[in-house]
This record gives sequence, structure tokens and C-alpha cells, in this order.
Amino acid sequence: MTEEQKRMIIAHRIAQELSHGDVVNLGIGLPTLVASFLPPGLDITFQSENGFVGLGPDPAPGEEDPDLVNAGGKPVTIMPGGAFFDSALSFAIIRGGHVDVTVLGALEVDAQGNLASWMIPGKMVPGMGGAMDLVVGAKKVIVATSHTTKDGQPKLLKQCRLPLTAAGEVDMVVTELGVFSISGGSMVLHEKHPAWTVEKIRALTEAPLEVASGLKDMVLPVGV
Amino acid sequence: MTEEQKRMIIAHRIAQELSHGDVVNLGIGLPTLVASFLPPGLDITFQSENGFVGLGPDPAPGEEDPDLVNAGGKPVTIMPGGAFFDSALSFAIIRGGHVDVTVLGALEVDAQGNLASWMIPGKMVPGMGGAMDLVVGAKKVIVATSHTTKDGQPKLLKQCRLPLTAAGEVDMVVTELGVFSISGGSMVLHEKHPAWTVEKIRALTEAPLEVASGLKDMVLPVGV
Amino acid sequence: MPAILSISEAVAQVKGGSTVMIGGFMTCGTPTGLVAELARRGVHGLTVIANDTGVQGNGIGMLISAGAVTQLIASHIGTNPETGQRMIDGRLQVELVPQGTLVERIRCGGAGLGGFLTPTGVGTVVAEGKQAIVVDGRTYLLETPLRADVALIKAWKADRKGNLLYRRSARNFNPVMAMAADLVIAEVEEIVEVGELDPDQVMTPGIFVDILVRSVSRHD
Amino acid sequence: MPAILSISEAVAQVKGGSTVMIGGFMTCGTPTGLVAELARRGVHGLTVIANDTGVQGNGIGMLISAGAVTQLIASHIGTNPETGQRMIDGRLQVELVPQGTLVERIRCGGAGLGGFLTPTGVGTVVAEGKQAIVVDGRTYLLETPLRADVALIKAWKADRKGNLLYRRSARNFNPVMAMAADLVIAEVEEIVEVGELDPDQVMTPGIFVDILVRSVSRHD
Repeated sequence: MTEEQKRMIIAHRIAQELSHGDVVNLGIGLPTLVASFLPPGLDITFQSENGFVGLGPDPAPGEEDPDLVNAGGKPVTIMPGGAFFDSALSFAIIRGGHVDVTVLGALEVDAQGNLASWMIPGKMVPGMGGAMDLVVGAKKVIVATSHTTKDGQPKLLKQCRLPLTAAGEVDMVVTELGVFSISGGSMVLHEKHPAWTVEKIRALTEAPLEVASGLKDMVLPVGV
Repeated sequence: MTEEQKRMIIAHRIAQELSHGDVVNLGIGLPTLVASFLPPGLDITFQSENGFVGLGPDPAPGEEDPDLVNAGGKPVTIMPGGAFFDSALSFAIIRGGHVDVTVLGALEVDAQGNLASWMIPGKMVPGMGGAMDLVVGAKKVIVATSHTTKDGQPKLLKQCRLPLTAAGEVDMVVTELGVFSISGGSMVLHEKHPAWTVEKIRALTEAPLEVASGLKDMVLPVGV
Repeated sequence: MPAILSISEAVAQVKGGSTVMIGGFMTCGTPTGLVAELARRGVHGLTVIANDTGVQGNGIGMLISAGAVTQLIASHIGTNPETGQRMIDGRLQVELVPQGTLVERIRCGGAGLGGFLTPTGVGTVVAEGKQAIVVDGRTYLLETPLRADVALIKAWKADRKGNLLYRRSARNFNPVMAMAADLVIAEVEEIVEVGELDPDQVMTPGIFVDILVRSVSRHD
Repeated sequence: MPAILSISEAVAQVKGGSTVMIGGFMTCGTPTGLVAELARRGVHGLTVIANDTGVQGNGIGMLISAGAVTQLIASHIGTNPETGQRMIDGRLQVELVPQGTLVERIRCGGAGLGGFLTPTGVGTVVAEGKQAIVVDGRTYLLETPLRADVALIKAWKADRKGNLLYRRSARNFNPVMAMAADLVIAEVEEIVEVGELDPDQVMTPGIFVDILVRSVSRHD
């Protein structure tokens, strides 16, 4: 699989988790791609933690407004019926449980539901931005990540080794190989990539792995 | 002195304490009268704790707007350049030291700067409303009160007997007989009613009373 | 998108025994249509969280007169003698909270915070039973969040997404209560189409609002 | 009424060694004119409180490049590699704070609160050295207020009373910082007469603002 195929499989699958009426915050990078795969007609409100609800698609070239950017600082648009607010209200929304689903990337995620996503000591210290609040505050936390690092090491661990973003808050992990929930110190595989066996997935997973009784194949996006 | 004369003397004297640019909160009742005695040209912004700055005079009859009331629920107006906000911001303003002066009534006030103004156990329990926040938060707390109760008992006490509104927060007390500051467990008389002697005032004051070296006569409003 | 219901359909969702936040300050900005219907339905055992209880027979005073309220958390009850009388009679339990503390406790409940430290009430009966915490040499009281099953709020205009505008001093507790309840019912004077409100000017984002009802009359 | 000054007159009030809050999110809503002038003046030893440090050479990045900042309290520095480099070199001390905690600490500073309890950061390095307090069975961290000597903020429109409107997502940290500093300087695109702004629509009341300056250009 190419990196682009992995990203599309993950984003497409996560889009199926969103329900009519949900308020959703998508992290920058891969999670942003989820918006491209929304089933038509689904009423989803995207929240942008820099201060609005109703995040829309990218502006047409030349239509960028420097006063309207997403949490990555990139020009975006606002949908009709959206609303702007200050950072205090934005994080009241996030921490107060008013975001139904947040989707974030990971450096590591583990079988206790811990997430590490914001620093590698001695190497990369970008800061946590809004991630710690999002993971603690959102009703459902979905981690979107490639199953392994670029050099093939597992990212779904028994226990995170990097500094945590939050402890025990992750509800679901979606990789290009499968869909996992967290339960009693294990990751539970609910869906798998149709071309992969459980044993091949297990070999790339450090976390204790259980297989749900109704294991299904993941639905892949058209053309992948 | 009539009750009305007392009220005018007190309100007039407190008006002299306000400085150009001050943000001021006036309690309901006697303190509200302070606004009538402002020296012309003085730029004072009145804050109303139910949610705005720029409190203006009473509306003309028939011009009342039920959506625009003061903290006593009475129809008022807003001045050009005023602003409305919610109760959370209103009390952020109050507690955060953004109100320069608050003027409140008292049941009792004492030589430690304690104020009792919100309940008489077994008799009157209206609640504290915004008074506790105002007394703690405003930069300068001025108590506006008649010198004695209706039956002639002192209201300026050694120690308050009623439940407190706040402890040690009062900066200044203005009665129809004098202007007092609080210092080291005493009330210090800075100005007195021209027709009264210090000894006559002391006789109606329970708090230990000191006399400031530069004791002056209070300036009374015209016609009183 | 919030449901747009009649006042009686909306109020039918408020069960006896529940905790209800009600916006307004001395009846200004109180959702009078919702409150009147709630009083009329004979619901009992409510815990009401509100700044005050209005005046006798008006605003929240209607609920007090109907005997619908058994517990009240408010900052001021002096303008409604019936509230005081029921408190003295033991028919109504009242917790008096400083107004700034009350609104901040509601905000905490809506904002996912576990509490806050305030200097208000230190050295008074308000401090009784509360943890005192010293920060930078100053003593504060630890105050804890308030949440409700239902918030009944009043706004001026809404769009069909539930975005709200308030008018003048009728804003008061309404935006904060909109954040702090499981079910938020907003009584509004006018409902406009999506896109008619400037997103810069929205005071309560529609994501907080579950049900919209139209006021019977303006300022009723 | 705030003073209306030139950018250089206004920035002359910011002394070396002071603590400065700066509004904006990734340069959107940053008072670029004020920041550029501050960087140009060669002020040193600043403690800066801001969401981020923009990008290299732009927004707060100008102050970082100028070596004006010795301490930084921010939620994110990843978009400006120079900030990270100076941190590693030991020339810049950085305290990283979760974004929601950062804005709430600033709000506390402006609102006269002694702190707040947040679930954010529990079980992470953010909890180190902080008091953990359990309320209703859930663990929270006690976070304390932030205040500054000066706040540099950016708004869209002001009236001569200092009432401010922000535009789109350029609002972000600006209204909160306007409450939390001894001296508040607002860079605005337009100054209108008193009475031209609807008091319902004002986002920051003028009582918070000490100095107004005009932006050199829109979105500069």
C-alpha cells in the first residue's frame, strides 16, 4: 500500500463513524481528510479549536481570507449557519463534552487507551496545542494512524513510551489494517483489511490483541 | 435632618470621590442617587452587574424597554458607547478589579472594614445578589449609609454582629455626619457635617473613632 | 439542527423532580412562555437554578406560586416575598450563592471544569463547609460546578441551526446556562433562515441548543 | 476613553523585562504592527504569553528572531523551528501549556479568580508539580492565573471609547487577553465614532482598553 492509500483507507473508514448531527473536531494532517469521505446528506458540524463551528471546504484560489484559518493556520471557509467565538468558549465547548467526536493522529497509542502525540524528548517538542483538551473533553476519541512507523515498528503498543497526551481516553483506533476498540488492557479487532489475516496484523501489533466475535472486513474507499 | 436631606448629603459627597475615567457600580437605593450629583464634564462609566456598561438616566415615560433594566429590575437607558455582555463577563469585570469604585448601602459596617448588608437572621434573607463580588472585587469600596438606624442605634460598629457581606474590604464610609476611612481597627473621621461637633458624632458611633489631623467640613449640596 | 416545537411540546420534556436552570434577571430575559407552561402543567419537585425568583406571580414567581419548586439555588430572593415565606415554612429549600459565583459555577459545569477558586465569600457564611485554598498568599474558596437536566433560556432571534442573539440586558444568565444542561430549550421571538445571521455576531452557537420554541408575544 | 497613539508611541510603553501577552493564532489575529515595532526597538528580556510563536520571521516569530524573548508561555511552537532551536540552545525558556488551559489561565487572571480545576493534563507531564484535587470522584489539576504587564491585541473595528469588534477566526485569544493585563494596547483596522457600534454587538467593552493604534494596513 502507498502512504496515500493508507491515508484514504483510514479517513474513509472513520467517516463512517460519524452520525447525523455530530459536532466533530478533526486534527490537522490525516484526520482532516475524513471530511472528504462524508456520506452525502449527513449533517455534521466541524469545530475548529481556534474559534468557530461550521468549518467548510478550502476556499477557491484567490478567495482566501487571512482572518479565516483552521487550527493549522491554513485558509478555510465557514458554512452558512456557522459561528465564531473566542478561545475561551472554544475550549469550554471542547472540555465541556460538546464535541461528539474528535479524530487525532498518534505517535503511539496503547492498550490502556493512552495516547502519545505531542513530543519526542530530545528530538521534537512542538507542544500539545489543543490536543490534550480535545482527548480529555470529546465524547468519543478516535485515533487515526498508520499501523506502523515508517521503519515498520508497531505504533499500537502495550504501553506508550513517549510522554502522554492523555491517559485512558482513547475509544477507538483506526489504521489501514483494522478498526480497534480498547477493552481491559487489550486492543479488540472489530474489522480488518480484507487482504490481511489476523495473524499478519498481530505480528505488527505490540498491544495484546483480541478478536471481536463478529469480525468483519473493513469497507475500503472506491478505487483503493 | 429629614431622611431625604441625609440621602442627598451622602450621595452628593460620594459623587466628589469619583475621578475622570472611572468605572463605577452603584448599588440600588441610596447609592443610585450618586449619579445625580456628578460634576459636569466628568467621564464616568457606570456598570450594571446584570450585564452592561454605560448605564444612563431613566427613560422618558413611554420609552421604557423591558429588555433594558438595571440591577434592581427597573427600566433604564444605555449611553452611546456602552456595551452589553453576559453575567459571566459582568462578574469577571467586577471580581477582576475592572470596577474602580463601588458604592453600597449597609446594615452595619465596622472598624475592621467589615460590611453586613444582606441578611438579618430570622427576619430578612433577601440574598446577597452581586454585593459580595462587588465588595471583594472593586478597587475602592465606599459604603453609603445613614449614621444610625431608624431608632437611633449606631451603624458604624466596633464589630459587625450580622452575617458579613465581606471581611475587611471597606475603604470609606460616608454618612450624613461625616466621611470616614478605616485604619488599624479604628474609623478615622476626615470630614464632618458643619453643624455637628466631633463629640456629638462620637456619641452616635460605636466604632473607635480617630480624628484626622486635617479635619474639614463636608461640602453639602446646594439647598440642604 | 434543533427541533422547532410548540411551547407545550417542549415543556412536556421537563420531568418532575428534575433540575432546571432558568435564564433571566428579575424577569428580564426570562423565558416567560416556557415558565408559565411549566407552572400550568403541575410538575412537582423541581430544583431550580436561577439568579432570582422574579416577583410574586411573574417570571419564576409563577413556578414558586404553583408549588413546583422544592429546591432553589439563587443569588437573590428579596423581590418575591412568597419565596421567602415558603423558605421559612420549610416547603422550599434555598441555597443562596453570590451572583458572580453562581454564574461561574454554571460556566464551570458547561466548560468541563471541576471548580474554581474565588475570593468572594471568604470570611462569610458562604465559606462554611468549603475548602479554602491559598494561592500566592491570598485565600480563595473552592466552588464547584453546577449542571442541570434542562435549561430554559430566552433569546431574541434564532436561526434554524439554533444560533442565538440576545437583546440588551436580557442576555444575562442565558448564554451560560445554554452550555450547562443536558437539554436546552430556547424561547425566541423570531426564527430566521440559516445564513441570515452574521457568524461574527452569534452569541450562542447553535450546537448548544436542542429545542427552539417561538415566544407567544414579544416581551410577554 | 483610550488614548489614540501612533504605533511607535504605543510600543514605547513596553519596557524591557516585562511580561507581554500577544493575541493571535498562527499569525491570524496577531497585532503585527505592534509586534514588528517591538522587535525593531531592540527591547530585551521579555516574557511572552501567546498561543504560539507564528512562523519564522512573521508574527511573534519577529520577536523570537530579534532575541527579545527570554521566557515563553505557549501551547505550540512547532511551526517556528527557530523557537525550538533557541529553546534547545538554552537561550529561551519555554513553558508549554495545553491550549484550553492557557486561555483559561488568562481568563482567570482577568476575572479575579485564583485558579481552576481542569481534567486536561491529568496523567501527563503537565501534571508535574501541580496540586491534584478530586471533586465528585474525578481528578483535576489546579491551574493558576496568568496576568501580564501589557497585552498587545488585534481587533477589526474600534470606537473612540475602545469598544472592539473582531473579525472571523482572528478573534481567538484577543478578547481574553484584553482582560488580563495592566496596560492593554489594541491595534485596529478602523476607528469609528462613539455611538456607531451596536452595544449588543461589542465583543470587548472599551473599559478594558487603554491605547488604540491604527494598523498600517489591513491584514498586514
